[in-house]
Amino acid sequence: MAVVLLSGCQLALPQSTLNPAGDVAQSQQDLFLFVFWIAVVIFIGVQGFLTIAVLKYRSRRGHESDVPPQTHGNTPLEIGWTIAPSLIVIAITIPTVAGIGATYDAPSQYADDPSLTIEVVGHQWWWEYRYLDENGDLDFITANELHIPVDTVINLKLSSNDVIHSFSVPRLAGSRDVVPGRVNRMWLNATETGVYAGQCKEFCGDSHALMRTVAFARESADYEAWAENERQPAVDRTAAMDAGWVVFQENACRGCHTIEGATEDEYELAIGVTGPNLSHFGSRVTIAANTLHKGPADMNMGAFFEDVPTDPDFMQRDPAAENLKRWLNNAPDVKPGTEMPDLDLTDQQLDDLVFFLESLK
Amino acid sequence: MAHDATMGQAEAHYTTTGLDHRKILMWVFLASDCLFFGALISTYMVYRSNVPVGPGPELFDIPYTSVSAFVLLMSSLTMVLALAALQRGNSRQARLWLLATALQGAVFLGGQFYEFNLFVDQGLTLTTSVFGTSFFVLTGFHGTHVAIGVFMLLTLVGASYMGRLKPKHHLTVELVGLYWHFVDIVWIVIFTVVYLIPS
Amino acid sequence: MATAEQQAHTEDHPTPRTYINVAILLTVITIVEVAIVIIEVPTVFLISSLLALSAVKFAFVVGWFMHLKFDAKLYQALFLGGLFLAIAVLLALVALFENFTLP
Amino acid sequence: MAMLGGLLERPTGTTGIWSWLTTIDHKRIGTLYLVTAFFFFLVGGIEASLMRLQLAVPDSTLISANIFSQLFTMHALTMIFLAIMPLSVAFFNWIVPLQIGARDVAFPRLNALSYWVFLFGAIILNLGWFTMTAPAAGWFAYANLTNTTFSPTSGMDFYVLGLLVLGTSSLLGAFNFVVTIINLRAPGMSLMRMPIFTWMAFITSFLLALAMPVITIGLVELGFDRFFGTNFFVFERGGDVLLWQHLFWVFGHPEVYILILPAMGIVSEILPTFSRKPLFGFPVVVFSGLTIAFLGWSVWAHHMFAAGLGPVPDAVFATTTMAIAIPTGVKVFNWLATLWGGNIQLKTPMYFAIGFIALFTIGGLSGMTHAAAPSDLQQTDTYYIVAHIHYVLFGGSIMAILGGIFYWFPKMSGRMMSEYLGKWSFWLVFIGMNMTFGPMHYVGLVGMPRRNFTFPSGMGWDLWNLVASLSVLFMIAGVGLFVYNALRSARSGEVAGDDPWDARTLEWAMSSPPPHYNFAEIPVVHGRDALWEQKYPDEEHAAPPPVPAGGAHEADEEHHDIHMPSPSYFPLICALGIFALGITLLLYQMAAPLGYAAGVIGIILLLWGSYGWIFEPTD
Repeated sequence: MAVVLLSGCQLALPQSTLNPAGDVAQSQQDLFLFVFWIAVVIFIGVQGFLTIAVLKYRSRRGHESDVPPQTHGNTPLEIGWTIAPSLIVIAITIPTVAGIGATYDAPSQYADDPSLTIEVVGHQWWWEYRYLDENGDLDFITANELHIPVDTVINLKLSSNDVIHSFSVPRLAGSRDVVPGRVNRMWLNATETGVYAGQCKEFCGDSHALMRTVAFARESADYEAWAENERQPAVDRTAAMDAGWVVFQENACRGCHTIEGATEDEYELAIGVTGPNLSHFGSRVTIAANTLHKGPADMNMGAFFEDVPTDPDFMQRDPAAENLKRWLNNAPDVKPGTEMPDLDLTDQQLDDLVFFLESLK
Repeated sequence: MAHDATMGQAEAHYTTTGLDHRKILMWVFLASDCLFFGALISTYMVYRSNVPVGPGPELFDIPYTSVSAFVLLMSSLTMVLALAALQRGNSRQARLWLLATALQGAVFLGGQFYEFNLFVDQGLTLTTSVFGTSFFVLTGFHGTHVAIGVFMLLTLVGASYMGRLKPKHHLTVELVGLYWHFVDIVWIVIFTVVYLIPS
Repeated sequence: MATAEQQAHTEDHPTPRTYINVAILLTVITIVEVAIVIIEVPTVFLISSLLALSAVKFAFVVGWFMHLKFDAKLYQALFLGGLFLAIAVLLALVALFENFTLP
Repeated sequence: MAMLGGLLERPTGTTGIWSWLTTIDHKRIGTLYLVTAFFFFLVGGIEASLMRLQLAVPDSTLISANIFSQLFTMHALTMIFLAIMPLSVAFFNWIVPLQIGARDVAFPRLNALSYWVFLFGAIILNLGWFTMTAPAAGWFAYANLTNTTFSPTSGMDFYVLGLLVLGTSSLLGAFNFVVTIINLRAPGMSLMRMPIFTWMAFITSFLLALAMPVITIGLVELGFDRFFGTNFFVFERGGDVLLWQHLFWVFGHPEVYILILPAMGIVSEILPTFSRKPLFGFPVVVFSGLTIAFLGWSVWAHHMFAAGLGPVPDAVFATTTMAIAIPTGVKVFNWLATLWGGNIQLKTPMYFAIGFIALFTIGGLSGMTHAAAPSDLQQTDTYYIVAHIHYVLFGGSIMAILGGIFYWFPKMSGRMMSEYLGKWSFWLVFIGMNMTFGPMHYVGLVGMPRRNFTFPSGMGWDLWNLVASLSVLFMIAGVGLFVYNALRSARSGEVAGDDPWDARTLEWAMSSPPPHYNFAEIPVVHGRDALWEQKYPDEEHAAPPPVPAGGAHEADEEHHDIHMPSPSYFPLICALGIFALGITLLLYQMAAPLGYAAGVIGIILLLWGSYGWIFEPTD
């Protein structure tokens, strides 16, 4: 019974800044806690002194109009309580300044670690991830789900397609703004495998709250397998997928989304770049920048984040695809202001489209 | 006619510093105006070399602008002479110097209008590039200051013709003068930063 | 009010002769400024001398035409405070933007 | 021109609506500010309550995303520009001339103009609610979300024009108070004998005079981009969206001190009065205020640590930000030392002042944690920051303002507010405030970003959001009780007398409410706590002033003929002109002829108002 209660109370904190799973987040937490404990000591001191002063010197009955000694000040005291906070401030400033450089680039002790560079492009309201190879050339493109190998320095180059966003996955690293017209940079690494939630932190329009992301930190071999699949074109179209492909074409999905051709000429019509690249949509576990997940519709986001890491394939889905259908049928209802239109599909069309999209592994 | 008290300091109220309220107000306003122009000039400085499309600073005709800058500079001289004349008690001479100042201000504005037209003809408009945007807004904001100054000067000239600008009103002329000189020194900065210093 | 104000005006107050001398000086400086731009002296020298010359012009107009040099110290404090703050903000902004370089 | 001025007879009435529309008495203008700003404080509170209603439970669909964006944008704008700033200005108006022994401010008509322009600016800013297109890009309005592509409704136009008009009002008020405090102090009141609240008003006015221009230019540039298609913040044509952030925060950080310094001034008046002891370390407190104001100009980019300015700017701004903790800490220590050894009267204003110290300290300490730039990257734009600013602005500014209203209410109305109700409202507000904003520290640290219209369930945020939302009820009850107390006491409260708190400064030397000319005889000041030293001459500085300070009431009969300037129509006419000009571009966008009409009417009113003003006799 107690165990059940305890585990029930065990909160999932997939986006906590105080639960680091990477070196950047760890150093940020260390600095925070250093300042925090100093603040706690000052807090106790000030509030304690305040309480004692009020209790000790509060007016007694019958003595309301007594005039206490009219003390105007005390120079040694003033000097003392100017110097004391100055020393504290210096103590905090030193680690602060020392740590700033490491929020932009990996410090030299990571020089021997493997590294990977990913361009992060902010869109209203989703994330595009463009993986670069060793030569700095584009390797492959994916969206909203960031996959990284553990113990690897991940250099992120941040740019925006429209307004200012801010990229953050708190358990890995604090945020950096994504500024149109500029290329910002940050780095992070994951020291343990896992699934971490993140979201845009700079207000970027109506659906700012729904511009989320997920980071999957995996062992190098697992990551490589995933990356190799991403490099491949989308799966060949099979006869079973044809009905969904027709729905996809007829509803102009192809104008905004890319599906990279499996064989020559196939999917050539789907080359839009306004929306996320869908070449491997079937292997993703979230929908619309993690506005919804592919788990059962009644599963809340916290539970989803707890379940996903325990499933080796991340493939525990809702066979009825309720969430995906909700999104496909009327996207603006799920995500206010999105450019994805209200498609208003029939049930049959929805089934076909879901089958088609989920086949794109 | 009876009630023209505020045109000058008719009655001497007690003040802490012995200075007139209105003159302190004017200097506080000018300090504040420094920040207005500071922010605008900062914008221009940040953007001056951003000319992704359209013409850039090569349009500037230094000799031409030097002449109009010189006119504005000299208007400061006539302004201070107007004040000196009024303080000496010579209202008529003061009026002439005020008129001369207003005219020079008008010449400057005319020159700016002509220059703007020329630039627009050559393809630099408010919207061409951020260079055009920050140039026109900065110089236009200054031009607006000049226009308000000319307006105030003409009001003084008018009041003088109506016999309502007397030597005891010298503080009013001094205040308008402070504003006018400020507009002049801002142009000294703009002339140097925008026109003379190459980007 | 009357006393302090009038003292400022009567004591070392410049005369119209002084104003004309200042104006001549301003004219000469302006001519020099334009001249060094037209004859294209080296850039570093050009920029530093232009800034210095315009600062001199600025100082003369403020100091003499606006009487700030001869007036109550309060006015100097008020105006120079605003002026220096504006200059500081300008320099800081320019420095922040000029030095922004990311690969 | 004299004819234009003569079109309106100079108003003379002292009662009725016209007397309020034309008043130039600093006390009546103070009342107008107080009532208007408190109304907007309630409006801002309603906006906040609606947001808490939406965020009480996860995945709520009560309020749409767009309306929610309007709510948080307008909540901040309302609380900052229409509540806290004008509430401070209300105290400047009411108290500063009384504290320095002046008959009025230096420019009474300009003072009236400030109020009317403020009112019209507030109206422009709120026009969007009539079409549900209020500004919706945050009060900071980061470019380029604010351009016509991403904000196609008129919302941002209301923002630009409303803030420009409000800025005009703030500038005029600031100029007025700078001159008033420099030039209208009673004989003998040197700067170091000036009451601390007046000192903070002085510093705040300088900050306003110097900071408002920067945001004004930013707004002009944004307005040009929106109305005339310029490129200031259009990155495709060479603009830089970060320039807006810099201009905004160069203003925005001094603005934070504009919001808190008057509150510190109020608390620094209440603490000595109710400790029956002078403010400890007066010169140090003044100097700390000056240092805070000065350093406040060098810290703006700490709002932009995540913007990627580079390691060197980040380090510089982190260091200067840390430095501000020193004078702030010194102030807190001096307040504590003021209490120490006093004879502490636990009246309601004192509750609010002590509450201020406790809560502001929390806000200051959490501020220190995000001055540490690297860890701020985690906290920025989370609820941790929401908690921080509410501890500073609600726990700080609002607590001090509520205490200040309670403290000076007897002076303003002649009647006491109920102590019993006052203590109830303090505890309700205090508990509600801590239960609402306290949990936000935790919610932010476990990763909940701010400005989200909804949040998913199960992220560890559900419980404390519900607690925060429910606790708003305490604050509503507390503020409601406060309003009831004020309204009831104004009619039937206990008659206060001149000096109900046995206070220290000159405003308590005259009758309550004061006569329209304030002081029958301008007092001569011989020390810092002018009234106290007159009442208790044997304590220290035993030099009773030869001229009785104030003492207006017993001289009422002889002095009721003291001549004060008559009311004037022209401030209102000028303000109407500014209002018409303010909405010109809005109307132009609806229909060009309407725009032209408004422009012409505005210019005519402004010219009429200003020429009439110039040629109107001052007395």
